[in-house]
Amino acid sequence: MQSESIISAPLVVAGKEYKSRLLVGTGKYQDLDETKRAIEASGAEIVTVAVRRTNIGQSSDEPNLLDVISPERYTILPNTAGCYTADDAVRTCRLARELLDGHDLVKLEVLGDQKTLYPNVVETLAAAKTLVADGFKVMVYTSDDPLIAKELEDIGCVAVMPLGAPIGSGLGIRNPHNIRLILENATVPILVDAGVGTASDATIAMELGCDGVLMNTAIAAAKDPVRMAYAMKLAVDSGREAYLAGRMPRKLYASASSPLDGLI
Amino acid sequence: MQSESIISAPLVVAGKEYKSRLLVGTGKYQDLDETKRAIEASGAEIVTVAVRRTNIGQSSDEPNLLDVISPERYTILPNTAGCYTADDAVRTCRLARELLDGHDLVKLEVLGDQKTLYPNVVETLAAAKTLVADGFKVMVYTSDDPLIAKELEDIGCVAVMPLGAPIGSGLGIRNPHNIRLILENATVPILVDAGVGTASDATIAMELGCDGVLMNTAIAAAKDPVRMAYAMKLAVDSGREAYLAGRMPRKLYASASSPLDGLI
Amino acid sequence: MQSESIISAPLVVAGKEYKSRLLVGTGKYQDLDETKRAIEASGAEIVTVAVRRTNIGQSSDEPNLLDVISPERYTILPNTAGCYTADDAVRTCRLARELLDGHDLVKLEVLGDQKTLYPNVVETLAAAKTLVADGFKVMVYTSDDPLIAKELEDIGCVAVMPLGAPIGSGLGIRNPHNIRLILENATVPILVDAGVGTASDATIAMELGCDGVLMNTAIAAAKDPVRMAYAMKLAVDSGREAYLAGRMPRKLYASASSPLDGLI
Amino acid sequence: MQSESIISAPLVVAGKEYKSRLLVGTGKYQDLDETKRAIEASGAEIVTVAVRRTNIGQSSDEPNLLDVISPERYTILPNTAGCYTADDAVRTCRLARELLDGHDLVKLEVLGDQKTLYPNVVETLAAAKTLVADGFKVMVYTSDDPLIAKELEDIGCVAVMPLGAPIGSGLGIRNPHNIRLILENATVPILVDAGVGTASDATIAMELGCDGVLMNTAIAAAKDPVRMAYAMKLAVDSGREAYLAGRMPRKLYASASSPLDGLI
Amino acid sequence: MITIRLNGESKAFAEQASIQDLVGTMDLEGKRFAVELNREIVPKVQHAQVFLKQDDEVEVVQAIGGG
Amino acid sequence: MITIRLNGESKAFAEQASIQDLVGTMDLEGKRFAVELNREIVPKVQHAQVFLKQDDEVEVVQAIGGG
Amino acid sequence: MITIRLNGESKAFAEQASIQDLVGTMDLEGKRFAVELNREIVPKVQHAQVFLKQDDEVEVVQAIGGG
Amino acid sequence: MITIRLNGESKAFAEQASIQDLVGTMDLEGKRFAVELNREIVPKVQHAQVFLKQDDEVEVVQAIGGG
Repeated sequence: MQSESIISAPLVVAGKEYKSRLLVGTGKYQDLDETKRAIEASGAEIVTVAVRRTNIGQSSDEPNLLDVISPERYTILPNTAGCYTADDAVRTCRLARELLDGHDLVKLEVLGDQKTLYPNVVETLAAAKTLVADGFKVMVYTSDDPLIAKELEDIGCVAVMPLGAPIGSGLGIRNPHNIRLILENATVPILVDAGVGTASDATIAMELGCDGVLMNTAIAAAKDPVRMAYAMKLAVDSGREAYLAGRMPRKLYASASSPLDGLI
Repeated sequence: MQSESIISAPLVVAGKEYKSRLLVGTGKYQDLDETKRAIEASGAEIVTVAVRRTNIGQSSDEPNLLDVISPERYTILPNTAGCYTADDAVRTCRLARELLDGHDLVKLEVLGDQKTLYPNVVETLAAAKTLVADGFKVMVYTSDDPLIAKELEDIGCVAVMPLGAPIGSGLGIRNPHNIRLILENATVPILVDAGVGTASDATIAMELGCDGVLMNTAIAAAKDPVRMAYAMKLAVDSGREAYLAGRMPRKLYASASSPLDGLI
Repeated sequence: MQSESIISAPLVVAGKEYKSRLLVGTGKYQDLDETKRAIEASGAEIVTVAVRRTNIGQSSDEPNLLDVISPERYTILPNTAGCYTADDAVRTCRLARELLDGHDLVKLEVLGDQKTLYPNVVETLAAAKTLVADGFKVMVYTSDDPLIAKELEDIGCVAVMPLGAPIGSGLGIRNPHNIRLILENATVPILVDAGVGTASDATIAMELGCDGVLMNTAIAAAKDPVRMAYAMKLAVDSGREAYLAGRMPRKLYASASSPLDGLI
Repeated sequence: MQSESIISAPLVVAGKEYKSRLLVGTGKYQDLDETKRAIEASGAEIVTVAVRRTNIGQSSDEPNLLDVISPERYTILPNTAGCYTADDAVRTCRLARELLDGHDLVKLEVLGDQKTLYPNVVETLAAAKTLVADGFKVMVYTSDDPLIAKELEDIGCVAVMPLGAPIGSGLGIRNPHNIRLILENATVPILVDAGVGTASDATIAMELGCDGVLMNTAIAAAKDPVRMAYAMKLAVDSGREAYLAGRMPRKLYASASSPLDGLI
Repeated sequence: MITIRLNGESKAFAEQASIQDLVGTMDLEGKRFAVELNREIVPKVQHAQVFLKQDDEVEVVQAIGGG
Repeated sequence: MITIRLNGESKAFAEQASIQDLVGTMDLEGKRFAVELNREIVPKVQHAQVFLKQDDEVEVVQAIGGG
Repeated sequence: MITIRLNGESKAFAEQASIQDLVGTMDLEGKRFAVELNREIVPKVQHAQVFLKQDDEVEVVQAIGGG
Repeated sequence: MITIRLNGESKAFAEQASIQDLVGTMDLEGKRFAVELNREIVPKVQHAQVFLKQDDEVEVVQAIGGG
C-alpha cells in the first residue's frame, strides 16, 4: 500500500533522518528527572538546550543536563534564547559548537523584547547570514511572515520555524493562513515553534502540512508533564497521518452515513 | 505514578469496559475489505451498523457485513439511521435485537429532515422512554441542547451522544460551549457523535472531557480511509491524554522557556 | 436605485412595521433615568419588560417603568423571564395582557435551569400552542435547534428568536451555522435573542440574514450603557446594510486594489 | 456627559483632524460615477489613489479621477501600490508630491510578491527612512509584526497600518492578538489596512482599539458597492463607539436580565 | 375577618372586601397593574364586583425592568 | 394462493406457507436476519409455527454498513 | 531629431524640445500630472526651461483609482 | 596578580595563569563546557597554552535546560 511508504517517510533535517516529528525543549521542568521522563515519553529525537554561564563556585555534585539528555542518544539543539542582537546570537552559537565538540546544528532565535519575545526578523536575517557563512546548520525561529520565511530559506537555513503564537503563551496557531502561505513556498522543513498549548494545537499544525512541531512550555507547564509529553507524541503523529490521509471535504449540509433505501 | 492508574481507566458503557474510546460506523466505504481494514486500523471495539430490508432475490454469494465485522470480535451497535419517527426507531431497534440474538445495546437516532439530518429531540425523547422501558440499553444521538441531554440521561439512556455538527458535514465541534455544559451535568458517558471532519476535531472533543467520539464519514470519505482511521485512533488517545494531563494556562503574553540569568 | 427600496423595507412583526431592527430589554440598569437614556440612544421601538409581584407596602412615590417607557411611544413586549414551566409562562402572559389593556404581543421564554437559563424547548412548544390558541401574538425565545424553530413557526408564533449564546453571557453567536439553517427555512422574522456581547456580535447576526436582534445585558452591563446602546443601533443597521449589499467573496490569496499596468 | 467629549475626539493624522475614521481606496470600481457615489456614501475624508503612467495618446475627454474626487474636498492619499522595492516606492511618492503641488502625505507600501501582496518589511523600513528624511508624512502599510510596527513609528511615520489579511482577500482580521500587541505600544494612529471583507470585520478592528480602518475591495467588490460603503461607515462608527463604551465581561454561564424575585 | 394569600404572603381582610378594596391598600392609583384570583385573571371592570373569600390566592403584578 | 407484502412488495405464497417457508425463498442460509410480521417481531424459534395469511405485511431485514 | 523614452516607449522629438513641448503632445491641459526626467522630478515651473536630450528617460504620470 | 572578568565578575589570578588553570578552579571535570576569551572561542586543545592577561574578559558556559 503506497500510503505505508509515505508514512515511513522520515523528517530530514540537515541530511539526517528522524522518525519523530516532535522536537522538545528542556526548560521549566521541576527537576532533571522530570525532564528525562517527559522527553522519553515525547519520543523526541531532537532536544533543545540553552547555553548559560557556569555559576562560579557552583557545587560540582549538581547533576548536569547533558548527563541526562546525552548527545549520544539525542540530537542536541542548542538555542540562542535570550539573545536580542545578531551578535549575541552568533557568539552563543559558537560557544555551543565548542561546547558540543563541533556539533554545528543550532536553533537561531533573536528576540525583540521580553514582553512578547516576538522574533526580531531584521536581526534574525543578519545572524542567519553570518552563521550559514560560518558553516552552521541553522534551524531558525521566526515570525509567520511568509516573505521573511522564504528569505531565511534562501540564505541557507536548514529549517524554518515560524511561531504559532508568542513563546509560552499556549494560544495555539493564531494565523493558520500565514503558515499555509509559508508551506506553499517552502523547500526546506517548516516546523511550528512556540505557541502550542495543548495536543490539538500540535495536531492542527501537522494537518496544515508542517513537517514538525517544536514545543517546551505546553509540556513542562502541564499539570502532568510526562503524560502531556505522551499526548503530544500522539498528537503530532495523528496530525501527520491525517494530513497524509487527506481529510474529507467540509459540507454545509448533512450527508447520511447509512444508506437511504431499504428502510422498513 | 497516579496518572498511569487514570490512563488505564477504560470507557464503560452499559457495564462493559472498552479500551478504545473511538466508535466507528461502517457506511460509505468502497467495499467490505476497505471497511474491514479501516475498522482494524481505528482500533474501535464498538461498531455501528444499519438495519435494512433484505433485497428480494439478492444474490446469496454477496459477502455479508457481519461476516467481516463479527459480533464475536466487535460490539455491534445497530443504529436507527433513517428513522424520522419514534415508532420507526423503536421497530428498528426491536428488529436489530432479534437479528443479533437478543443483543440489546442500540444507537437511537430520530432525525428531523433529510437536508440537515438534525435530531428531532421530541421524537427522540419519546423513543428513548419506550426503548428503556422495553429493556434496551440506549446510546442516544441528540443535539447539543444541555437540557435535552440531561433528560435523556434521566430517562435511563446508557450514553448520551450530542452532535458536533450535522452528520457527514465534517464541520467539527461547532459549539464547544454547549458540549462543556452537557459534560458538567453528566453522570453517564458523553460521546460526540457526528460532525468530526479531521483528526484535530476528535482531539478537541476529547480535550473538552468527552468520554469518546463516534464517527463514520470522516474516515470513510477521506482520500485514504485506512490511514485516516489510524489517525483518528491516535487523535482520540491524544485528546484523552491531554485532558487527563491538564493543559497549561493560556497567557496573553510570552513567557520564556529558557532561563533569563546566566546570559553571556 | 433598487437597493434604496430594499433599504426602506421595515421589520414587520404581527402586522406592524418597525424601522428599527434592534429590540432592547429594560433590566439591569442603574436607575430608570439610565434606562430611558439608553433606550432612546438605541433607537429601539420594541422594548421588553418583566412582570412581577407588586411589593406590598411599596412606597407609591417610587417611579414606574411604564411612566418612563410609555406604551404610547414604545411597543411594550412583556416577557416570561423566570418561568420554568409552560403553565407559569401562560399565566404570566395573561397577567401581562390584562396589565396592558389587552395588548397581546408577548415574548415567550420558558427556561430550563438558573445556571444556564437555556430554553426548555419542550415546555416552550407546549406554552406556544396554548398562547397562540388563546389569541396571543407570540415572539418566542428558543435554542438554535432548527427543527424546534420551524415547529414554533408552524404553531403560529409571529417571530422566532434563537439564542446566540446563554442569556447574559456576552459570548456572541456561538453557532452561526445553526442560525443559518433556521433562516433558510423561515417564513416569519428570525431575531437573535441573548448572547450578544458587543457591537460586532450584533453586526454578525444581521450579516447572517437575521431580521433583528434583541439584547439587554450587552447594553446595560457596558461601562457606558448609553453609548453602547448607540453603538448597537449602528451595529444592527450596519449588519443589515452589509447583508443587503452582498459581501465580496473571500479569497485565499491577495488581489491588488490598484491596477498593475502603467507602473513607472 | 464625559463620554460625549470622548466621542467627539477626532482622528488626528499628521496634525490634521478627521471626523471619519474610515479611509477608502478608489480602485476596482465600474466607473468614476460609482466611485464617486460609493465614496460619498462611505463618509470618508481620506481617499487613496494610485500613480500611473499617462497613456500616450489617451483621449483627453476621458474623465479624470481627481475631477471626481477633488483634492479640495478630500485629503488625497497617493499610494505606492505595485512597488516591490524601496527605490520605486520613493520615486512614486516624489511623483505624487509633484502631482499634488507639494502635498506630502503618502501611503507607503512595498510588497513582496504578486501572489500574496504581503508587505516586504525590510524594504518598507528602508523606504520609510528615506521618505521621512525627505519631508514626507508617511502612513505606512505593514505586516502585523509588532516590532516592525514599533520601528516604523520610531522612524517617524505618522500612522502605522498593519494588515488584517492579504490585500483583497476579505478574510478579516486573521490575528487580532498581534493587532492588540501593536496597539499597546503605539503612540501614533494605528489603522487596519487590507483584509476587511464585510462590515463586522471593520467593527472588530475598531473594537480592538484601532484608530481607523482603510479598505477598498470590501466596498468595490460588494454586489452593491454604494450600499456597502454606507454599511462600512456605520460599522466603523459602531466599533469605535463600542470600544469607547467598554464592552460587558464575557461569562461562561448565564446571568438573568430580569429580576429573580417577585415571580408569581 | 378572612385571611387570604396576597402575592404569597398571608393577609387579613374584612368580610365582603372586594378586589377593589384590596387594591386600594396597595398604592396603585394611576399605575398599570393586573390581578389574578386563584389563578384566573380578574379584569379591571370586575374589581368592584368580585369579593374575597377565606383562603383566596391573589396575585397583583406590575411591569418592571427585564430583558 | 395468498398474497402478502414482503419488504413493501407484493408476493404470492401457497396457503399454509410459514415464515420459515418464506425465508427459505430468500437465500438467507447462515445469515443473520430478523422477521417482522404485521409490525410484530417473529422470533426465530417460531418461524416454522407462524403461518402467512392473506394481506400479511412481512419485513425481513439484515445488518448493512451504516454510521 | 532626437529619440527619448517616454513612459517606457521610444519617441522622437525635435532638437531643443522642452518638457513643456513634450507635455503639449499629451492632452494634459488642465489635468494634474507630474514629470520625471532620468529619475529626477522636474517641477512644473521648470518645464519650459528643461530641454530633452538624446536617450532621455521621461515618465509622465497621473492619479488613477487605486486602493 | 592580575584581575580579569570571569562571567561578568571580577576575579584575581596569578600571573601566567592559563585558561586551564582558570577552568581548574571551577569544578568542571568531566563536564561539557566552552570558553570565550575577549569574545573569541578558545578551543579546548589550546586551554593550556593560552594565558590570562590583566583585564581579560572570559566567559565559561555550559548547557542547561531551555526551550
